[in-house]
Amino acid sequence: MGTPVTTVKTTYRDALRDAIREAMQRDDRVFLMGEDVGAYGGCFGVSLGLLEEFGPERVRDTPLSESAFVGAGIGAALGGLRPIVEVMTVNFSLLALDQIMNTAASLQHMSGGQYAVPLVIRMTTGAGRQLAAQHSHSLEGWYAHIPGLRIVTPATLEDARGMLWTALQDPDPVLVFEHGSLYNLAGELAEDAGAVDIDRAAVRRAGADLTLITYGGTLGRTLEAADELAASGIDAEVVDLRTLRPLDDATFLGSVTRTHRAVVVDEGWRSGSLSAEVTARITEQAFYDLDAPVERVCTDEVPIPYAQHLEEEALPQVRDIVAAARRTVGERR
Amino acid sequence: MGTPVTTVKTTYRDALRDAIREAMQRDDRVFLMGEDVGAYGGCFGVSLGLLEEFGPERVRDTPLSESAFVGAGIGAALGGLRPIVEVMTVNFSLLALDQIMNTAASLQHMSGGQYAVPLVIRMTTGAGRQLAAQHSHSLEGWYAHIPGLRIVTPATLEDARGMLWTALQDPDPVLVFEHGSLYNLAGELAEDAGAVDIDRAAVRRAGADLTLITYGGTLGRTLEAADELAASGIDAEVVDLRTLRPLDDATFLGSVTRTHRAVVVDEGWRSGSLSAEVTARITEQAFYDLDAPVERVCTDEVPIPYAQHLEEEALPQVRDIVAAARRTVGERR
Amino acid sequence: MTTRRRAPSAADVAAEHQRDLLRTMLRIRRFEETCAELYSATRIRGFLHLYVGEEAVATGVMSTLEPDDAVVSTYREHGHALARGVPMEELMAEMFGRQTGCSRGRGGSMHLFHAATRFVGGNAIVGGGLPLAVGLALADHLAGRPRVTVCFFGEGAAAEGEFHESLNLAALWHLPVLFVCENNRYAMGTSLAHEHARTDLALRASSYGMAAWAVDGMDVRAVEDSARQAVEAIRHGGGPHFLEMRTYRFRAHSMYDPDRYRPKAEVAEEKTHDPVTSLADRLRAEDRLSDRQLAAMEKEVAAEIATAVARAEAAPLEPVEELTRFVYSDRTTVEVT
Amino acid sequence: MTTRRRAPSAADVAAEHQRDLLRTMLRIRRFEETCAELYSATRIRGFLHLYVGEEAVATGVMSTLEPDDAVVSTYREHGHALARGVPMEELMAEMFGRQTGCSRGRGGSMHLFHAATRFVGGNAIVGGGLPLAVGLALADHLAGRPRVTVCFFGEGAAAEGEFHESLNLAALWHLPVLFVCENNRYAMGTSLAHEHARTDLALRASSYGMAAWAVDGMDVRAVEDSARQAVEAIRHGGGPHFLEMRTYRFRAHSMYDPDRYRPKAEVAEEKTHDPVTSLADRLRAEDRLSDRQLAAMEKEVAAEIATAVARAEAAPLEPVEELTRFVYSDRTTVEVT
Ligand SMILES: Cc1ncc(C[n+]2csc(CCOP(=O)(O)OP(=O)(O)O)c2C)c(N)n1
Ligand SMILES: Cc1ncc(C[n+]2csc(CCOP(=O)(O)OP(=O)(O)O)c2C)c(N)n1
Ligand SMILES: [Mg+2]
Ligand SMILES: [Mg+2]
Repeated sequence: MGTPVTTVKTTYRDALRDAIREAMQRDDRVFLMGEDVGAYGGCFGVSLGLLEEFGPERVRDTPLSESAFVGAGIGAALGGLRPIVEVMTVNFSLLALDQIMNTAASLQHMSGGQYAVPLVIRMTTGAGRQLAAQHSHSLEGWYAHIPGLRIVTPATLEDARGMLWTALQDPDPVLVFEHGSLYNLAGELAEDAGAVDIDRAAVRRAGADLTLITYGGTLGRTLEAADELAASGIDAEVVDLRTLRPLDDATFLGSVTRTHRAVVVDEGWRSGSLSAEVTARITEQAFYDLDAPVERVCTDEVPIPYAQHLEEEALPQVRDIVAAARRTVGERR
Repeated sequence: MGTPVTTVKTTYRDALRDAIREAMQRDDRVFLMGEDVGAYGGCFGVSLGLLEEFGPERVRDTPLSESAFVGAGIGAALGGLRPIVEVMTVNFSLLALDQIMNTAASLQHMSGGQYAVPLVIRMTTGAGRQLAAQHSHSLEGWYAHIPGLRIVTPATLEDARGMLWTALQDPDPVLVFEHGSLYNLAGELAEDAGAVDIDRAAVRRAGADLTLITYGGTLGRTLEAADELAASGIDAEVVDLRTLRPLDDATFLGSVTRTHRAVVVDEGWRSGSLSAEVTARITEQAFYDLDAPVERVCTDEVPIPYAQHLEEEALPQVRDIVAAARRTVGERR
Repeated sequence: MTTRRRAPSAADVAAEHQRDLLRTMLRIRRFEETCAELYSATRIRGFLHLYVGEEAVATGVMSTLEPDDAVVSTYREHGHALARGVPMEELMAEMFGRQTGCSRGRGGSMHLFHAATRFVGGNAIVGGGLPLAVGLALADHLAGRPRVTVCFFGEGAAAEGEFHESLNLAALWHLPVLFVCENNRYAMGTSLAHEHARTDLALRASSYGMAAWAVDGMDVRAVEDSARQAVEAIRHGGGPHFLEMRTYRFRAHSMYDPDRYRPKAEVAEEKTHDPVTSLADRLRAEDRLSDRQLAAMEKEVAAEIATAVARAEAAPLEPVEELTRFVYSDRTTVEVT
Repeated sequence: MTTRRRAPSAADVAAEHQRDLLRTMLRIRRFEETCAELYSATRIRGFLHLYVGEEAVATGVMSTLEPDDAVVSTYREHGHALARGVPMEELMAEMFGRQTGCSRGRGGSMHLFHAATRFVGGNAIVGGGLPLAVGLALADHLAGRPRVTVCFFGEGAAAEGEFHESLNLAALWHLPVLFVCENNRYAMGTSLAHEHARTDLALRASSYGMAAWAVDGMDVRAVEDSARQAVEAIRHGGGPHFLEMRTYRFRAHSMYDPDRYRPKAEVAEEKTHDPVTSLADRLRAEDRLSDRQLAAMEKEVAAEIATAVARAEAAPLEPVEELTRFVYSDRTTVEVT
């Protein structure tokens, strides 16, 4: 297999930072803008040290004005720059949603192709840290409804390190959703890790008996569930969607066509979550290959509560995934 | 069949106005607030004359400040009133989405049951009038993702006349989506028409061969398609969802269990639209009753263009519904 | 071809410039009158917001800009587009929803775009253009380019949160933006006094620490003078400026609007300050415009419009197969480099 | 029980009131110090934003309110809740995520609610409470009730669009709201000068046409005087008022914050203006507080906290079966009437 890859120990947070730093070194047009990206170092420490390295013009602290600084990111992109706009968490992005949907996503089409918007917006998403109802939404699947956007959800160190550069090369707006529970994810990463594609889903574990389809914050738990299933003789394939819009149907449909069974794991609220779209596509395109109904493991439809036991109950857990998988496999007719 | 019902000629617009007027007459706590609801008479004429009738305190013109006046509606509801807040069109509601999701929808749960929000928000939705990308969204299905909200979509004169009062009795926030193409819908309405339930879907046409599931702006075209299908011997049942959240599964599942075939018609952009959720629920709960994959007829995933032929191409048309229905019925195995 | 002829005098140049201003205003006025007719004939559809009465603002401001300055506009932007130099044919074709329209038929009246003149559109979200303008100016600032971005919006927009956020950001970062508030005293049917607790909008803007003043927006010369002063200051590092243009729309808000909320007498009185006829009258009084010249101008404009309409009528539609083109840029996958 | 005893003198009442203010501030201070410890011990989780250093603001303002006035707060609201009279036990239980917590464990530190004292929460969207306060005041206005709604927020929030929209609306409609801006000079790590083009926030508020002034927010007496004046004016139809409370937070933004962005000397200097110790010192100097009284007060507060913690520890958790309760009100269907 050629020369062994040299790896380094890193974390998801550091990988994100390395990606931003590299982008700013390689391309003068790239700059970072958002609340507390500078002096504070980023609300989750992602941009720590970058202000010192690149100065306040390229690492711009903004006032609390989500609509204006996201809109300014769009304008700066139109002006020839390559902004990385950080919105602290997806909950606050609602304040900028008008700019995102009505301008960033629509501008190119509405202008007959004259104004593409090469903008990257990063935000934290997800629950699991007892931050309660206004800091715990998982809306990345919901954002995937909007034509004109590309939505990516790095769930591994490789993707944390590699998706940003590719997103910056994209002529269209890309939203990068970083799950809050992943920042401390530690592991080995190839020393020369670099850009990765942002088009295709990835099979994170091969298996023959059923397909578990997930993305972002629930990839880890889904892989755990697959291990647990393996222990009882059920061989699950795990697909990481990676890009939620446009969805790479081929990868998950290919898998389901082989396994004939699927469980979709999604931290979004069940009704109208991305899992519904994935289920619908499987039903439409692989109906006659299915040996059992597609199951969904999602978050309960409730504003995320603070208390640990309630939050845990609300979110998809390994046991829920295992149970759904067993139901699916059990139903052989 | 008792005494014959006396009917009057009316329009969807007038029925909405009658409903607002009646609510304001019956309950002092009810007031109407929004941009141009007063002196202008409502951007689509719904509230014409109400300012003269009820005065500027109860028919309140607001500045262009969607976030503040929607939030003020929430506050007024907490203060014991029963506000009807009008947001001109769903596109502008994005500016108030923070208040809607992070406050109105979450407050009761977040406060452990202390603060319910008896608020009604009305807005125009939908395309079909060449208003282009920023005035033509169909986001009611997307809103249906949010726990804590009730979403209703009056598609008939009865519902235009009757849903408001019931929504005002609801202790929780209700969003009423009025499809822009319906305002001029004319017809006969019972003279004593009044409140209607906002819980259940309705079978608008009985049929045995397949189920067409829709709501809001596409109900008319779906019924037309059913007529066309009938002409060629295909007997379609038409279900009007009426309330998009919480979804009344029982009605459409009951129908599909009888017809074994379903087509979902939804003016939302296909990916992540409500049609995906409906399809997923059918797959989950009626998988073994299905004789063919569920089909979806949705809007193309594109910001709605101005030019008539392009807009028409983007939206679900009678011919698209008929074609999908034929495909579904054709596939008998 | 260089033929020897008398160099034009400064007075000639000035007079010619004044006639150019008049010509621009006339082009806007007649273009929109034609659009209104075409709308009644259902050749133009959707929402149509006319600028009639406000022509002096666009005309005076655009006259002070350089080609690589940028313009961010609203849904009431025919006048802005024409004054900025977007070809009338492309505008009319857009109103007709044709492939040859400046937005390839996808935008219509509210979404006119023209990259060649840096006309960054037509935005139908009230206040939505302000952050965009701030961003365009930020790009110029970061790239060290001496450009100005002009942002038009109505007095109603000044109540939106985006107004506050954008003015603060522009002032905080000292960005080269000219905010042009077209105060026509109504936001649809809501009058200024129902929109703002304090109705002095220049004062509001100056509270962010930017130079701001009110201008008689019915007088194209006053508009031009103020705009020139502001644009020059901005271009030389003076930071954002704000001009409150006091103006009035002679027509209803849109073609849907029965215009019930304004006293007829008010409208009639305002029409006596017509920016087009007043300039024409002044130029005549100053001996810089003859009746013959005016008639020729009218004829020229009428011809331009007739051609634009004829070409628009004849122009092809975008094939429906192209519907989803431009939702994303043409790319299969972005190269991993 | 009515026993005959010497009626207290005005001076006694005043002294007692001053000691009450001190007691309230002490309760807040010690409560939060305990929370910080419990956080380190992972008994409390999530985000925890301490109010240490800012106690005079909540204490002085709440002291001027009536029971049926309403309070809208932020995520930094332990002090507001305690000063408003939310029982400490319910607050501590909420921090522990217990069923007996004031939000039944669903809210945590950032979402304290208490209908009995009209404490309308804990809002963790910066600026999100302002429209709500406007609406509560609108309800009072329409119902003709002489109530006041107080809305707390930070100086960072004043950059949000909702600030602008809400102040304009309140002023335009002359609503009974008291806006209390807690200017602690930082929004997380971003200093005032990086947030606002013009940093005089009272001036900004007065530009909406409401009475507005700055107050020494480290001095509870100054806070109370200003708040009383404003609240009385509002209650008697004076329309919205705005108080800029100049204050400082002694601790980091939240327990996650390493506090890298403030000079150590600045923090040290500000700590010399501790609102709790300065009031205690003044009361001692004025002979209104003895060492014995202060010690008793500390003891009493410590006991209250110890009880609150013990009860919280012992309190039941909400059963997981109740997870989705309160997403909607209890109803099967709304009656069609
Ligand atoms: C965010 C938003 N809210 C509401 C509307 C509907 N609307 C369109 S124009 C308009 C009035 C705007 O008034 P102003 O800013 O003064 O501009 P004018 O039309 O007078 O030129 C309104 C309310 C909109 N387009 N966008
Ligand atoms: C809309 C929104 N944006 C960002 C945040 C993250 N955030 C929480 S507190 C805070 C600083 C707020 O500063 P300020 O208003 O001055 O209040 P302080 O924390 O100083 O009391 C930020 C940026 C948020 N909660 N809400
Ligand atoms: Mg106006
Ligand atoms: Mg602060």
